[in-house]
Order: sequence, then structure tokens, then C-alpha cells
Amino acid sequence: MNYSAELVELIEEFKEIDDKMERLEMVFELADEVNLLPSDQWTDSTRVHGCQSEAHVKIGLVNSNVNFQAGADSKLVQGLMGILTMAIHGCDANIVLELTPNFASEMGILNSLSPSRSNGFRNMFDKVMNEIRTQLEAQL
Amino acid sequence: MNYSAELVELIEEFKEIDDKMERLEMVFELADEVNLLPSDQWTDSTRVHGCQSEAHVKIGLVNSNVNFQAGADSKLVQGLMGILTMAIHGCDANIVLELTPNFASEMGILNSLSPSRSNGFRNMFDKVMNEIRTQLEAQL
Amino acid sequence: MREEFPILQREINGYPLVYFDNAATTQKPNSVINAMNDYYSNSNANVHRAVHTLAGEATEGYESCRSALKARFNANKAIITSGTTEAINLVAHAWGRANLSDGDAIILTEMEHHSDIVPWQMLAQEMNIELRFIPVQKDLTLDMDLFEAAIEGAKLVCVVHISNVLGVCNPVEKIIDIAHRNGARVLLDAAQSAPHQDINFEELGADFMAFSAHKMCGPTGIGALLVTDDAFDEMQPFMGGGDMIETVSIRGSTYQKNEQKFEAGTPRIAEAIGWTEAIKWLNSVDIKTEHKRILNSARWLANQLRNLGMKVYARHGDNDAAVVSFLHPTMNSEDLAHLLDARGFAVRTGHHCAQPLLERLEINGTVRVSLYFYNTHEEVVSFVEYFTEIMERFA
Amino acid sequence: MREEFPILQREINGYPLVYFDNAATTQKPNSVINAMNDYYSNSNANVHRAVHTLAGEATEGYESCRSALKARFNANKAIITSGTTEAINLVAHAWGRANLSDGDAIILTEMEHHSDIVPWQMLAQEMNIELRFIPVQKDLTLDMDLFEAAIEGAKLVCVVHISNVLGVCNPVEKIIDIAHRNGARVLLDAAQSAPHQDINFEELGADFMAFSAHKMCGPTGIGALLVTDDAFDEMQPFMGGGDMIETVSIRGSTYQKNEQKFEAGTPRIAEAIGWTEAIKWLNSVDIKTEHKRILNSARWLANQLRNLGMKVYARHGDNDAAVVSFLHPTMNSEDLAHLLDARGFAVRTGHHCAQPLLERLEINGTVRVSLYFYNTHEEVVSFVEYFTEIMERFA
Ligand SMILES: Cc1ncc(COP(=O)(O)O)c(C=O)c1O
Ligand SMILES: Cc1ncc(COP(=O)(O)O)c(C=O)c1O
Repeated sequence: MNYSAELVELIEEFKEIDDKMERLEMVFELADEVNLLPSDQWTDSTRVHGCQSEAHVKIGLVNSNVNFQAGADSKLVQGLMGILTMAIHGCDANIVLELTPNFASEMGILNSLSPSRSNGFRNMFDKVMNEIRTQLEAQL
Repeated sequence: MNYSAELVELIEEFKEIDDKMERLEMVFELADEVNLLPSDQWTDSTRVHGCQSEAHVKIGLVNSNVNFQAGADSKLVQGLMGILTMAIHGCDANIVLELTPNFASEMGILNSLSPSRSNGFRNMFDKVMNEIRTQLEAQL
Repeated sequence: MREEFPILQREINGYPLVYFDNAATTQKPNSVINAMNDYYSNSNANVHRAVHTLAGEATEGYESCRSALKARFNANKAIITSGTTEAINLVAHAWGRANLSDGDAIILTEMEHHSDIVPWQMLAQEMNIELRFIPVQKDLTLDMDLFEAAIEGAKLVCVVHISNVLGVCNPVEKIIDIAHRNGARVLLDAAQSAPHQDINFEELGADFMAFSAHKMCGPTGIGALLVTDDAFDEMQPFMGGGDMIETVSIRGSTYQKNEQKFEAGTPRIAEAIGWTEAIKWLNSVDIKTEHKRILNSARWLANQLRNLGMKVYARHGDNDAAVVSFLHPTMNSEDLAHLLDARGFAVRTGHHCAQPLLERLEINGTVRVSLYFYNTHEEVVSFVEYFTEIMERFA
Repeated sequence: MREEFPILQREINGYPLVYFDNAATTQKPNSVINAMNDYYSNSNANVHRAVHTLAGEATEGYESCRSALKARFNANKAIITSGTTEAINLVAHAWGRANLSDGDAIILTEMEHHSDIVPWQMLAQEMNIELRFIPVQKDLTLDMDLFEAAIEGAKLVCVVHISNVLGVCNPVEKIIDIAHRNGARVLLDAAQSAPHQDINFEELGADFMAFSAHKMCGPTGIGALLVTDDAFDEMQPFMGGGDMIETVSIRGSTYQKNEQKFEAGTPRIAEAIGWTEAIKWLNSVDIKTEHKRILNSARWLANQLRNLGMKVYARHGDNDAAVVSFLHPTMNSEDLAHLLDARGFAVRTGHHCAQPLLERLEINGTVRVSLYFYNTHEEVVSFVEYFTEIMERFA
């Protein structure tokens, strides 16, 4: 698929960073991009399973545009949510559904993370895509 | 202790052989030196434990001289019994009791054998020595 | 292929090693040895749950073994154990104790290895279960009529795929079919078949399959139990400890849902990494061709030994293993093995952990030559030459 | 010493590895790696009962491990297992099921590792046995008054010698004394103490002691249970299979009399050979001096972390281990561990397989730094420097 200009820029920025700590620092900063899902709205249905820490996501469709809210008790996880926010929030759901987790690999963030964290990212990605798909179908 | 002339000669002969098969061959030939304990006299009390095959020994004292009878279903084991025969049969029990299994190591036969066989030899040696000691004490 | 196995360069008593004890354990190629070496030198860490780089590498290495097993054998669930023996004991404890009850029957065969007998005897004693042993016939095959007659009321059939003494490959498709039609689960002891065949677990249809890495060019201390999803769901935890739990409190614990449920404690990490390489090695071998080659060598050897007056216990049908068990009419087997070792030939003697089979054959043991893919026909020929010499000099 | 450990030359993300996850598993010296390499390259064979040269070498190598264990720990019986976890499960099955009955009690502590909790929960459920957990007090020690009050009616006391989370060394002499005066046997979980202390098993007086090779510079996949002669005589076989039997027939089986009775199947041969070298290595270390050195580093680290605002869970008495468990007041532990890994520092986070202890401390996990003899004070200083930088940039 074609990435949004914002995402393309982000991928480029990440690619330029060699130092792992700086890369993590950038992920941390992206935690601010998240539309926060307040922890009192965390439920079993918002929960991303297979994450070591608590991670919650909520999807809404405004017309056919994705509204993505998320929250985690790890800032790193929330940073990953921030990246996903830049990739999908406000975008057309049909276009979003063409996305694969490749963009995260391209950034080099997945292999900066422990296997359980990068699995966690994949689980989050899958859950978000499934929700979008389900809600799109429900609209039909 | 001082080895008998016969035993010294045997140790020398063994030392000269480099080839393992020839050494085994010599052990096989020494099976003929054994005063055979017929298999119908094999009992639990003659049995050498910890031997993989059947091995039986019987000790008698004639005056204080050792009478050693033995038998095994392995010719190799019987060869080892033959060596022990040359070391102790007809000898004075008090002198025999000073013997250690070192002479067999000196010959290089123990490390020609699998660990279980050389353990078997040690068990046989210990059993024979214990019998001699018991019978000597009984004579007192 | 031989140059990949460093031990094959070894000399014994001044003669080249001729390793014919492959049914006991196989040798390891450099790729296996080096992978473990590399793990300990560069990536050693405990697996699961940790964040640091080494722990990630170790976890990926360990889990790659599970993936390699699932792919090679086409299985959905691969539980990593310490070997065939633990895998079978795992079935007895995790499945047997939860699914069998007073008066149930288990079918075994007289061809089983002790590892597939003793766990069931222990379970039978504990739970009052009947063990039915299918006899081995004069032609060294299982009595399938008696098997069909015995199946009623049996909940489990435990059968060795290939006998480690005889090399005979049992008709497991037929056994599985009959067992399943009668509602019995089937445990396959594949310790000897996993190294010699391409086995498709799902297609074959057994419920459990146990085997060891060390018999298929992998390290010691590791093996596996493949399980179908259905049978997996019937299993209760066996050993308790770290890694197999989800939560622990002093009030009680909950368990993992996947294979880790049966892998308590720090797992065999280096061993899993070594085994992965062994599986890769095996995947690269043209097993059908190699099997035919060594089987032909075994057939030739059996004939030569018969001509020399030995009693040979083998069938050597196309699916049988390249194993030749034999006895000299008078000469003690261990004596023979010692003489063979003097010229570098490694064979095994004794009961091969299959005393009930030997009891049926009315013998105490055999001398066993077992070939693997790195053995050559020249080695077999030199064996016969030296064996002939021994007969002339010693028998 | 460091040059003996090849992994310590490794770089992570361009920075030298600083391995502070030693309570999870330790690194291996060249002597251990090379011994296993050499075994697979030159002597690999199955053990016991075989006549050929390789089998003899393998058997001697395997049994040398048992001898080394008995000598180092002054024990009469050393059963080789796959690790601490299997050793404890072995006690539960082989001793527990044979010697406990309905209504008996087992004493555990809240400081136990899951491996010393879950097997007893499973046994308790099966046999209707009461589990009594001795609480951990605010000062991180066991409540010995409650222990004395709980001992009546207990048949077994299971206690961790040194906590893997806190590094606290428990008063095991006293515990053993009280237990024995009340007729209870004692199982010591020595997974963390065996690597850090010179333990004299007979003198200490415990009945069982379990530990793992991989935490004391040995390979993965192997561990041991030391047992007194008295307790050994009370144990029934656990897993069935080859090597643990004397005779097998379809009518029943008899078992070995020595440790092999509990070592069913092909054992961990390469691992035993590697462990033997690890024990030799440990025998060559001046443990008292080295322990004092790393404990002082741990004390210094704990103070520095406290000054940086961390909550530290440790006592660091003279017998405690060089472990520093801590929490940042707000920052997520895994985030911290990721940042540490970025500069090569390997620490562990999470529940350390000791959830009941964390529940008592009212936390979910800690960040744990655990030192071993090859760690230097310079490493600890560089850790604090980088940690300070992280605090400035991220917290
Ligand atoms: C105190 C304690 N007990 C038991 C264990 C379990 O050891 P293993 O996983 O090697 O079986 C560990 C290590 O994880 C430990 O630290
Ligand atoms: C047919 C068969 N089953 C089971 C086993 C036991 O395997 P392990 O000793 O690796 O557990 C063996 C090998 O000894 C075998 O040949």
C-alpha cells in the first residue's frame, strides 16, 4: 500500500538512527501522539493479549475513517501505539486494511525490541485490524 | 608385595604387547590356567556380583595355601580368572592378602577392557580376598 | 557426508573408528556441535519473559527447535522433553492418570523397549489397569490377529514403530486404524523410526509420538512428544514449576495453554539449538536413497554372518531398519565385542533394554550392528573381513 | 578470570556486554564449552553396559559428574536430573507420594520459587495434603516464630536456601534443626546457593537438596538432587525406562539399587561432562573472597540506587547473595530494561517465578541485577553512570 506522507517521513527518520537508545527515545516521544484511552475504560475487550504489560486499544469508525484510542502502562508500548496512530488514525478504513506490520520492521523498531515486545506489537496490530474489519462489515 | 616369578614374567609379557587384540588373545589363552569350577557348582554364594556375565569363584585353604577354583560364561572373564590363578593359586594365604589389583593395571589389561569388565575384575578380586581373609580367620 | 562428522576421523587402538552402534546413539555433524558452541560462546541466557538481547536470542533459538519439529513431522503440538523415556512417562502421567481408570486396559507389544513398558507397569499397579502384551511371532512380526482380539476395552495402544533389537518396522498404520475404530488412543515409540524415515505425524494419525534427539544426530538430554490437538486437550500438567504456569498464588495456580504447560523449569536451551541444526541436517539428506543403501548393506552383512554360522535375528523388509542382531553359536557376545573393539569396531551387546522380546526369542542378548547414513559399505566389508579373522583365531 | 568466558567479549548494540542476569543463568567458561565439544567430537556414545571404547569413555565421563558432585558437596547419593525443577518434582513423586498421606502437612515459605510451590500444590490436591506457607516479614526475613508454630504435624519442610528475588539467605541450619526435632524431612532449594557458597550437605543436615548446573557455570538441561541414605531408602521409582531397571519381564520389573533407579532413559551425557568441568572450575575459585567482593559491589549499587530514588528490596547480610532487586517509583520496569539493553546491560524484570513473594511485597515485579564472580566493580559503576543518564533523559 502507499504510506501516508507522515508515516513515510517517520520511517525515514527511524532509518537514520543507528543508536538503539536514541531509537527507543524516539519511540518514547511518540507516546504523546496517542489519543489516550483512559485506564478506567480498560476492559477485557480492549485488552491486547500476549503483551507482558497492560495494553489496551479501542477502535471507532467515523464514517469510514478510523478513530484509534489506546493506552498502556509501559511508555514504550504506548510509543508503539503512537506509531500506529500515525499510520492509521483518521485514515480511510479500507486503505488501512491493506497495511501490514512491515512498516514497523522497515523502521527497525521491531528488532530493537525483545521478542515478547515485538510479538506484543504484532498482536496489537492484528487486534486493531480485526476490529476495523468487523466494524466495516457491520456498517454494510 | 613381591610377586611370584611366574607373575612377574606374565606382567613383562603383557607389557611387551602393544596390540589390543593380541593382548586379548593372551588373556583368552590364560583361561586354560583356571582350575575349573563346574557350572553345576555355581551358586549364589560363588557368584561375583556386578559382573555383566556369570562369573563364579570358590576359595579353599589347604593348610594356609590358597586353592582357587573359578568359572565364567565369558572366555575373557575366565582368562582374567586365569591370571588371578597364576597370582594366588597355591600361594600362602598371608602373602596373597598383601596383593592389590595393581598387578592387573601394570599388565595393562584393565584399560583394555570396558569399564564394566574391569569393575568386574575388581569385584572378583575383592570377593576372593574377602573369602581368603574370612577363612584364615576361621582357622585361628 | 563423513567429513561433516568429526568423530569419524577418530582412531581406536590405532585403527579407524567404525561406529556401528547407531541404534544406541548417533554421531553429531559439525553444524550441531558448532551451534551449541556458538550459543554458549555468544548468546547464552535464560529464555522467556526477559527483555535483554541475549535472552531474546536464546528464546528464539529454543523456540526454533519447536518450529523445526512441527515442520519436519507435520505436527501441531511439539512438547520438548529430555528424551523418548521422559516423553512416554509424560503420556503416562499427564494423559494416563487423567483418562484411565480402574479396569481399563492398555495394549503393549513384546517388542517394546523398557521405556515403553516400565511406565505402564507402574501406572497399572497404581490404577489397577490391565496390560495386554501382543506376542512376537517366530517370523519376528507382531501377531495381528491377537492384537485385533485384544483391542476391546483397551483405551491406549503403545507400540514401537521400529524395534531397536530387530530393526523390524511394525504395521503402525493398521494398528492405528484398528485402535481408533475401537476408541483407543495410540502412542508411537518412534525413537528408532524418527531418525530413519520421513514421518508425517498428522497423516499417520497416531495420537502421541515420542523420540530422542540423540538418535537423530542431535544432542543428548533432549527429545520430544508430538501430540494431536485432541489428545493435547485431555492432558493434565505433569511436573510443576517455572514457565509452565500462568499465575501462582498460595491459594492455587493456573497453567499455560500451549506446550509450555508441560515444560516446567529452565528448558534445554543449548540442546534445542543443537537439535534444530540436526533437523536441518536431516532435512538435507535424501533419506529414501540413503535408507535403501544402508539397508542393502545390512542385508549383505546378514547373509555373510549367516554363512559364517551366526544366527541372525532380522527380516530386512523395505521399511525395516539397517540393524543386524546376531549370535555366535558358542562364543560369548561380550568377548566378541571386545575383540571387535580391538580393531575399532563399535557394536553393542546385551539385552538392548528389551528383555521381554529376548525372553520370547529365548535368548539373553544379541550382538547388534546398527548402521546410519554416514556408514559405508566398505566399513561393512571390513567388518566381515575382520570378523572372519576372529572366527578363525578364536572360535 | 573474565578471559575464560568467551561471551564476555561480546558486544551488544556496539557496547560491551555487561551481564547482570546471573540469577537466571550464568555464563560458561571455555573449559566447560570445550569439554562438551570434545565429547561430541571424540567420545560420543551411549553409556552403561556397552563394551566398545567410546561407550567406556562416555560412561566414565558421565559418572565423573556424579563423583564430582559427591566430592564438592559431601554427599552420599547424587541423582542426576534435568534441573532443580525436575529434582523437586522427583521428591514430590518418589518420596512424597510414597511417604505422605491424607491430612499430612507440608511447610513451604512465601519466598519459594514456583518450582518449589507448584509440585506441592499438585501433590496436595491429589493426596489431600495441607500446605502451610511461612510468611515473609517486612524486613524480608521468614517469620521463624510462625515456622515453629506451624511445624507440628508437618512431614516435610521445603525451603529456598537463597531467594532468587531478594538474595536473602534463610536460616536453614535452624530450620533443619527444628524440622528434624519434629520428625519432618527437609528439602533445600539450593538453586541460588549452590553457585555462591561452599555447601557441605552432610554437615548441613538437609535430607534433599536440589540445584541446577546452568546457574553454576554448567550447561543447560542438567541438575541434581542430593539425598541422604535414609531418605533415599524411602524413595520409590519415579519415571520408568531403560537404565533404571535390573530386570524387566511382562510379569513385572525390578529396579536398580543405586541412583540409577531414578535416572530413566539415556542420560544427559554431554551435559554431565560439561558440568564436571564447571565443578572443577568452581573448586578452583576462592569463593569466600569472591563472594565478599561482589556482595560489596551489590551493597554499593543498592545505596546508589536508593540515592537515585529507587525502592530497593534487599538486605545484603554477609551470607546473602549479590542480588539487587529494585523498582523505579513511576517508570515501567520493562521500559527500563530495554533502555539498559541499548547500552549492553542485561538485567531481568518481571515476577522472577516468585509471584507469592511479590504478592506479599504488594508489587508485580522488580528490576533485578544479579552478580557473579566474573562481574567487576567497574561494570557496576558504569551501570550506575548510565542509569543516572537514563533517569535524567527519561524519567
Ligand atoms: C530459587 C530457585 N529455585 C528453583 C529454580 C528453578 O531452576 P531450574 O529452572 O533450573 O529448574 C530457580 C531458577 O530459576 C531458582 O532461582
Ligand atoms: C525403541 C526405543 N524406545 C525408547 C528408547 C529410549 O530412548 P531414550 O533412552 O533416548 O529415552 C530407545 C533407545 O534407547 C529405543 O531404541
